[in-house]
Amino acid sequence: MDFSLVELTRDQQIFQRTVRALLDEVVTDEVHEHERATGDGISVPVHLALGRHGWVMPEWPVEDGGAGLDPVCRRILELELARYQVPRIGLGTTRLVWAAVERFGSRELRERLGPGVADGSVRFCLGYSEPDGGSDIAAARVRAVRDGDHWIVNGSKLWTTGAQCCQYSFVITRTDPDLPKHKGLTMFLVPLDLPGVEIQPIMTYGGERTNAVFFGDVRVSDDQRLGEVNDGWTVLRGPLDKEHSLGPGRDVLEDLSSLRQYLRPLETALDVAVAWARDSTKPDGSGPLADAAVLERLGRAATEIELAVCTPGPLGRVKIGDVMIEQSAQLMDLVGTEALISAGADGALGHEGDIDFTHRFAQGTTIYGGTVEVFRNIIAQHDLHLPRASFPGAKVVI
Amino acid sequence: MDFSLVELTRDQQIFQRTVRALLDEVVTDEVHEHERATGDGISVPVHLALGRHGWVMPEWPVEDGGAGLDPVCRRILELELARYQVPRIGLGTTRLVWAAVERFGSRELRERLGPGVADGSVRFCLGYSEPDGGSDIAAARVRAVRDGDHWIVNGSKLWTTGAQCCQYSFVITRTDPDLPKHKGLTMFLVPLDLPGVEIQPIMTYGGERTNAVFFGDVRVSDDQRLGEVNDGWTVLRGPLDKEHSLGPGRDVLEDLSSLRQYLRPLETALDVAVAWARDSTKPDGSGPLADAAVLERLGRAATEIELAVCTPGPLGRVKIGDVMIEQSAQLMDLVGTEALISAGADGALGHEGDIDFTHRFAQGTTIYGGTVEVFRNIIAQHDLHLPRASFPGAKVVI
Amino acid sequence: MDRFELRSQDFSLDEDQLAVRAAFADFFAKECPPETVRGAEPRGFDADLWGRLLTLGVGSMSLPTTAGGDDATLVDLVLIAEELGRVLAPVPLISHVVATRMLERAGAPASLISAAARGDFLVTLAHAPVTGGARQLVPDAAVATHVVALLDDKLVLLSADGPGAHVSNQGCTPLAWWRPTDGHDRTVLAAGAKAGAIHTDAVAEWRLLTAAALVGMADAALRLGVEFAKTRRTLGVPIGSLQGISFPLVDIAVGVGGTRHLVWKAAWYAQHEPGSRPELPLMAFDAASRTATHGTSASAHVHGGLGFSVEADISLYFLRAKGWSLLGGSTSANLREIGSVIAGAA
Amino acid sequence: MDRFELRSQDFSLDEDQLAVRAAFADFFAKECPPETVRGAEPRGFDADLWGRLLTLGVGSMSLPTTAGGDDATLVDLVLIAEELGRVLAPVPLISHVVATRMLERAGAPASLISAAARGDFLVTLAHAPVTGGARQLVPDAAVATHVVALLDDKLVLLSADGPGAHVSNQGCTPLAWWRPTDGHDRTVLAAGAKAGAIHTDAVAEWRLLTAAALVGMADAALRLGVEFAKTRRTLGVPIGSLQGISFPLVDIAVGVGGTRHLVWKAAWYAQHEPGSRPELPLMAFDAASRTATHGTSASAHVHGGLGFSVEADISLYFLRAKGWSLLGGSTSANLREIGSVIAGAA
Repeated sequence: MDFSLVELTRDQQIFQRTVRALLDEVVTDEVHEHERATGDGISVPVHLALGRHGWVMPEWPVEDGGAGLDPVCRRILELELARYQVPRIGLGTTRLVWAAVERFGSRELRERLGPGVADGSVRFCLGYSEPDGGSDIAAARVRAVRDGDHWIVNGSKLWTTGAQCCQYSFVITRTDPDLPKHKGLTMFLVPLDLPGVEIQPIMTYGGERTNAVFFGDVRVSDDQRLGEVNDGWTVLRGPLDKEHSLGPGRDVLEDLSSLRQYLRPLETALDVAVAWARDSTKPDGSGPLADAAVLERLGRAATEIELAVCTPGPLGRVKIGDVMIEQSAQLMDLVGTEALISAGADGALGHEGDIDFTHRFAQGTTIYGGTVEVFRNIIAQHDLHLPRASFPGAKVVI
Repeated sequence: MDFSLVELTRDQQIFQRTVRALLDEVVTDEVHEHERATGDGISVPVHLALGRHGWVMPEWPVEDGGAGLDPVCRRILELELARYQVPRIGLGTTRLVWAAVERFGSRELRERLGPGVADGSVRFCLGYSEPDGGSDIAAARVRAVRDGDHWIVNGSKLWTTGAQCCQYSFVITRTDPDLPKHKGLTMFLVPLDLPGVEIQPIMTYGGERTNAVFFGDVRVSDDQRLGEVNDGWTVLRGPLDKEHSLGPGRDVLEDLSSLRQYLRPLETALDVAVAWARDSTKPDGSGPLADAAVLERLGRAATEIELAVCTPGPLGRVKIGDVMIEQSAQLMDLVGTEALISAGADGALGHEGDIDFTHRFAQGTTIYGGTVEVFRNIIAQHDLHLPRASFPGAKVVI
Repeated sequence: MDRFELRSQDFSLDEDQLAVRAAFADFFAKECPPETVRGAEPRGFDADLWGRLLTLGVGSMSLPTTAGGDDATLVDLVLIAEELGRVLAPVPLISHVVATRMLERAGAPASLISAAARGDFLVTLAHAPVTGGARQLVPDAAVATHVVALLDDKLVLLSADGPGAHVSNQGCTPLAWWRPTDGHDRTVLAAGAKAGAIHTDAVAEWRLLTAAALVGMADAALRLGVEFAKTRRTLGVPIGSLQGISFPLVDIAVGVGGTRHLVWKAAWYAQHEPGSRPELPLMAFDAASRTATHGTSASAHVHGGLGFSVEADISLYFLRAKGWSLLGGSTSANLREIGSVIAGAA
Repeated sequence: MDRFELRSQDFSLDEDQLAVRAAFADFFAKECPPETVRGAEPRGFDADLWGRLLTLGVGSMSLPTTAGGDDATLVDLVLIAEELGRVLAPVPLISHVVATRMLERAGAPASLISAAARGDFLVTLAHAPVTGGARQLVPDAAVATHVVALLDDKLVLLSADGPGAHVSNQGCTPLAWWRPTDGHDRTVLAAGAKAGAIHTDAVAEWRLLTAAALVGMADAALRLGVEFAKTRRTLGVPIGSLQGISFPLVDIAVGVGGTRHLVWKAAWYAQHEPGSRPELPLMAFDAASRTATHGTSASAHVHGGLGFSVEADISLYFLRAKGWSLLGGSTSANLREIGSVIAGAA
C-alpha cells in the first residue's frame, strides 16, 4: 500500500516542465471555446502538437514516432492533460483501436498507419453500437459482403464519437448471418473518406457531439480487415478486456477506474459550491457556511467523490456514474437558482456554469462504454458468482 | 375531492365515546406489556371484549353477532383501535379468512363458525407460505391426500402469524401434483387443535412473533374444505383481490393503502425525534432545532410520511416499505447514540425506545403479504403494461 | 394535528374537475407539441400559445366572481398546471396567475386586476423578500413587465417599460435578474402583517402549482421511458421485461402516483382550510422536485444513448426538471421551512 | 489538495499485511462463530474471546517498540478490525486499543501503558468533550473500568472500581452512561492544545477502526445474501438470477469494495502523512456507516421473511449496523465535520 507523492528524478522534473510549457502554449482559450461550441471531444491542433512531441503514443520508441516515456512520465503527461482540460476522447479511442491494429492488423497496415498515429495525423473512432442495438454489441447488423479483394459495407453505426475528426473508424460488421450471434462478425478499420460514408452529428445535452455514421455500398479493401473473417468478436474483446481488467500487476500509477476522469467536472462543481458557500451572503447577512445543512451536503458530496475514486474496476464504473448523477443534482439543489445559469450568462457560477454543466454531463456517465446495467450484470456474474439469467438471445454482452 | 372532518351525528358521537370508554377499560398497560413480551399480534382479552360488542364483525347485523355499524362508525372503531395501539393482526387475518369462508365454505361451516367469529372465540390465521417457497405461494407443497371423507395433510407452513392464538388456519395444499402449478391446489380451514399439528414460534427482531406450523398426518374433515377440490387458487385469490383492489367505488373513509397502519410507528418516531430536537441541549448550550440540518432531516421524514400516506394501492405498498426503512434509519442517524437505547433502559427515547423500535420493525414492512418485489412486478405489468418476463416456473404470483 | 381524526380521504375528481382537466389536456396536447417547446428556446416563451391560453380565461378563472373571475379553485389550477407540465408549455402561467391573485388579495384597483387577468401586461413575483438593493433572480421576469415584491414590510407592484434581460439557463425559462431600484413605477399594495401573509401564501401557491407541473413532467417522462422499454430489445427480450429496467420505471410510477395525490391534497387544504396545514404545499413541492429530478433522469437513462441526445424528447424533460424546480430558490431552503413548521418552530 | 498531483495509487497489501489479515481472519472464524455472538448478548462481551485476543498481542502491537509494542501500523489495525467486524466479535478491541494509544501519546507512565496493553484493565474513551457535569453514553463503558476523557482543556484518565451499568441497546454492545464526577480516580495525562489534539486524533482513529469493522460486517452480510440468492428459487429460477435481487446485491458489493479501499487509504494517510487529509477517516466512517446500514438491510430483505427472524444470522448483522455506527454520536455530526474540513472552515 502506498499513496505517497512520487519523487521525480531531475529528468522527470524537466519533462513535467516541458509538458506544462507546451500546454501553456497550445491549450489556448480558443481550444476550450472550440470544444464548448462543437463538443468535438478532440482538438486537432493540440493532438497534432502532442504528436510532434511523440506524446500521442508516448511509450513508443522515438524512432517509431513516440517519446519512449517511462511510466512516471506517461502519468505526468496524463495528469497534465487532465489539469489543462485538454479534450481527449479522440486520444483515447485512437489508442484503444491501435491496440487492436497492432494485434490483429496486417504488417502492411501497421506500417502504413503507425507513423500517422504517432504524429497525430491519423486518428481512430469506435463503431460498435447500432440503432436499435443498445448495449448488445454482438447483435451488430451492419452488413459486409465480400466482393473480390474488397467488402461492400451497408448499414449504420451510432455513437461514433469523434468521427468528424478521425480518418478511420473501427467497424464491427456482420459477415455471416447464419452463424451464431458472436461468430459471424468481422472487424474492419474503415477509412471515413470513402464514397458512401456519411457522418451525421448527434448533439448531446452534456455538451458533447457524437455521430451516426451511415455506410451505403462502401467498398472497403480487405487490407483494412482486422483479424480473421468471422472472428471479429475476438478483435473487439481484445481492447475491451484490457479496459475492464483489474488484475494483479495493475499499474499503481493509474487510476482505479478508467471512468475516474469523468469525476473531474464534479470535483470542479464541488469547488464552485464551496466557493459559493464561502463568498455569498444570505439576506440576513450570514453566509451559507455558517449553516450546518450546507456543511453536511458539501461533506456528503466530497465523501461520495472520494469513495468513487477508491472504487475499483467495474464496481467503480457503476459507482462513478451513480455519484455523478446524484451529487450533481444535490449541488444544484443546494445552491438553487444561480446554479441554473448557463456558461457566459450574467451570474454563471465558476468559470463556465460548472454546476449546471456537471448536472447535464453526468447523465452520460452511466452510459458510456456500456450502461451501468451491463456492468451490474458483469459484477453479479463474475464477482458475486450469482446465477446467470437465461435469455433467448443470450450469451452475455461484452 | 374531500378531506374534510367527517361531521358526526349524535349517535356517531355517542358511539365514539362508547368505543373510547371500552378501550380505556380493556386496553390496559398489561395488554401492551404482554404484546411487547410476546409479540402475539393479538390480545385475546381485548379481542373477546370487542366480540362482546359485536365489533369483531362490526358490519354484521346484531342478530348475527355483529353491531350493524354504518361505514362511519366502522371507521371510528378502526381509528380508535389504532389510537389505542390495540394489537390487531389477528383481527385482520380473521376477517380476511372469513371473507373466503363466506364465499366458498359450506353452509354448515358458515353456521358452525359464524357465531364464534363474531363473539371473538374463533380466530383465523393464514397458512400461505412454505419453507423454500418465498413469495411464490402457488408453488405450495403441503400435501393433502383424500381418505374417505377426510384428508391426510402433511408438510409445513411458514409465517402463520397468530397461530398460537387462533383456532383455525387457512391452509393451501397440493392435492394433485400432476396438474399445472396453479391447478392442483385445494384450500382447507384446518383446526389447529387436531393431532399432528405442531406450532413452532419464530421470533422477529421487529418484536413480533410468527410461526412455523407443521402438519404430520393430520386428519382434516372434508367439511373443512373451502371451494372445490383443486380450485384452491380461486379461494386464495378472492380475499387477495379484495386486498389489492383500488378501483372506483373505493370507500373514501378508508386509507389509500392497507399498509398505512405500518407507518404509525414512524409517525411516533418522528414525534419523538422532534421532541428530542426541541428538548435536548448540545454541549454548546444550543438546541438541535436551531440547526438547519436537523430541520431539513425532520422536514424530509415528515414529507416522506405524508407522501406515503398519499400513495395509493400497490404503489403505496412499495412506497410505505421503502419509507419505513429509509426514514427510520435517517432518524437513528440524526439522533445518534441515544436512539439505540432499548425500551425500559435508562434514557430510552419516547415511551418505549420508539426510534429503535421503528428501525427494527421497518424491516418487516417490505415483506408482509408479498415482498415489495412482487408488488413492483404487479405494477410493471398491470399499471405500466410492460412486457412480462417469461420464467420456466411462471404464471405470475398473486 | 390529530393523526387519528376522522377525515374523508376522497381523492376523486368531480365532473367539473374532470372536465377542466380534459379540456386543458386536450388544449396542451394539440397546441404544444415538442416542436413548440423547442421553437421557444432559449427564452422559453411562446407568445401565440400564451395568447390562446389567455382566451381560455386562465388569467381570470381563479379570481372571485366579484373580481370578474369564475371562482375556480386551487384544485382546478393544479389540474391545469399538471397538464401544462406534461407538455412543458413555454408560458408564464404559474407566475402570472399567482401574482394576479396577489393583486386581488391585496385589494388592488379593479382596473389593474382586470388588466392583469386579461393579460394586458404580464406580472410575476419576486420570491425572496427584498433587502437593501440586492438583485435577485426572478422567474419569468424576462417576459413580465410587472413584478410583485415584498419590500421591507410593504407589498409593492413595480413596473417597467419592458421585461428584464434574459439570463440563459438550464431549463430554458424566462429567468432574469431583477432589482427594485431600476427606475420602476411603484404601487404599494399592502403593508405590515397583511403584506407578509399575502407574500408567504403566494410563494406557497407558486410552489404548489409548480409541483403540479413537475408531476405532469415526470409522468410524461415516465410514459416516454415505458414506450421505449416496450419496444427496444436486448438479448432477445424487450428491455422492459428485465427488472433492472422495469423496477426503476415502477419507482417513477410510485413517485408520480403519490406526489400527484399529495399535490391535490395540498391544494384542497389551501383552498378549503387555509392555514391548517401550511406545510402541505411545501411538502408537495419537495416531493415533486425529487420525483421530477429522479424520474426524468431515470427515464432518460432507460433510453440509453438516445436519452442523452438533444434530439430525443426526453432531453427536454430532463433539462426542465431542475430548470423549473430551482426557479424559486434552493430546494434545501424549502425543506427546512417544512422542518420549521412541523417542529412548531416556525 | 492538488487533485492532479502525482501520487502512487497502490491499494495492494504487502506480505506482512496479508499475513496479519490471514491470521486474524483465521482466529475470528474459528473462535467466534454466530453462537459466540449470540451467547454474549445482551451485553456484547465475551471475556474468553477477549482473553485469547490479548494473548495474540492486540493490546500492545500498535504501540511503538519503545513502549513494548511492535510498531504495527493503522493499516494493520484496520485489517484486524475488518475481520472482527466480519464475525461481529463481542470484544471492546477498538475502544481499548485507541484509548491505550492515547495513553502512550500523552506520555503516561510506562507501567500504566503496559498494564493497559496487557489488558490488566480495560480502557475506553469518552467521545464528546466533557462540559459541566452532563453525562454521556460511552461505548464499552459497561466493561471498562477506565475512561480517557477531555475535561475542559485537560486529557484525563478516570478510573473506577468497576465498569458502568450496562444500558440495553439495539446493537447489544457494552454501552453505559458515564459522567466524570462519580468518584473516579483521576490522572491528568496532558493539557492544552496537546490534550485536544490527542483527543481529536483518537476520535478519528476510533471512527476509522469502526469503519473497518463495518466494512467487514457489510461484506459478511453480502455473502449471506448471495448464498441465499443462489439457492432459493422462485418461478423456476434461482432468485439471484433476477435483476430485482442481483442488482441490490451488486450495489452492496460496490459499496463494500469502495469503502474498504477508502478505509485503507485513510489508514495509510493517518499513519504516513498525519494531518494532511484529516477528513479521510471521517469520510471512511460516513461511507462505512451507510454501506453497513444499507447492506445489512438489503441482504436481510433478500432473505425474505427469514431475514426478519432472530434465528437467521443476518439478523445479528442488521442490528449491529446501526448498533455500532451510532456508538460515537450521530452520523450527521460526523458529516458536518467533513464539510467543515473540506470547506476550510474547520
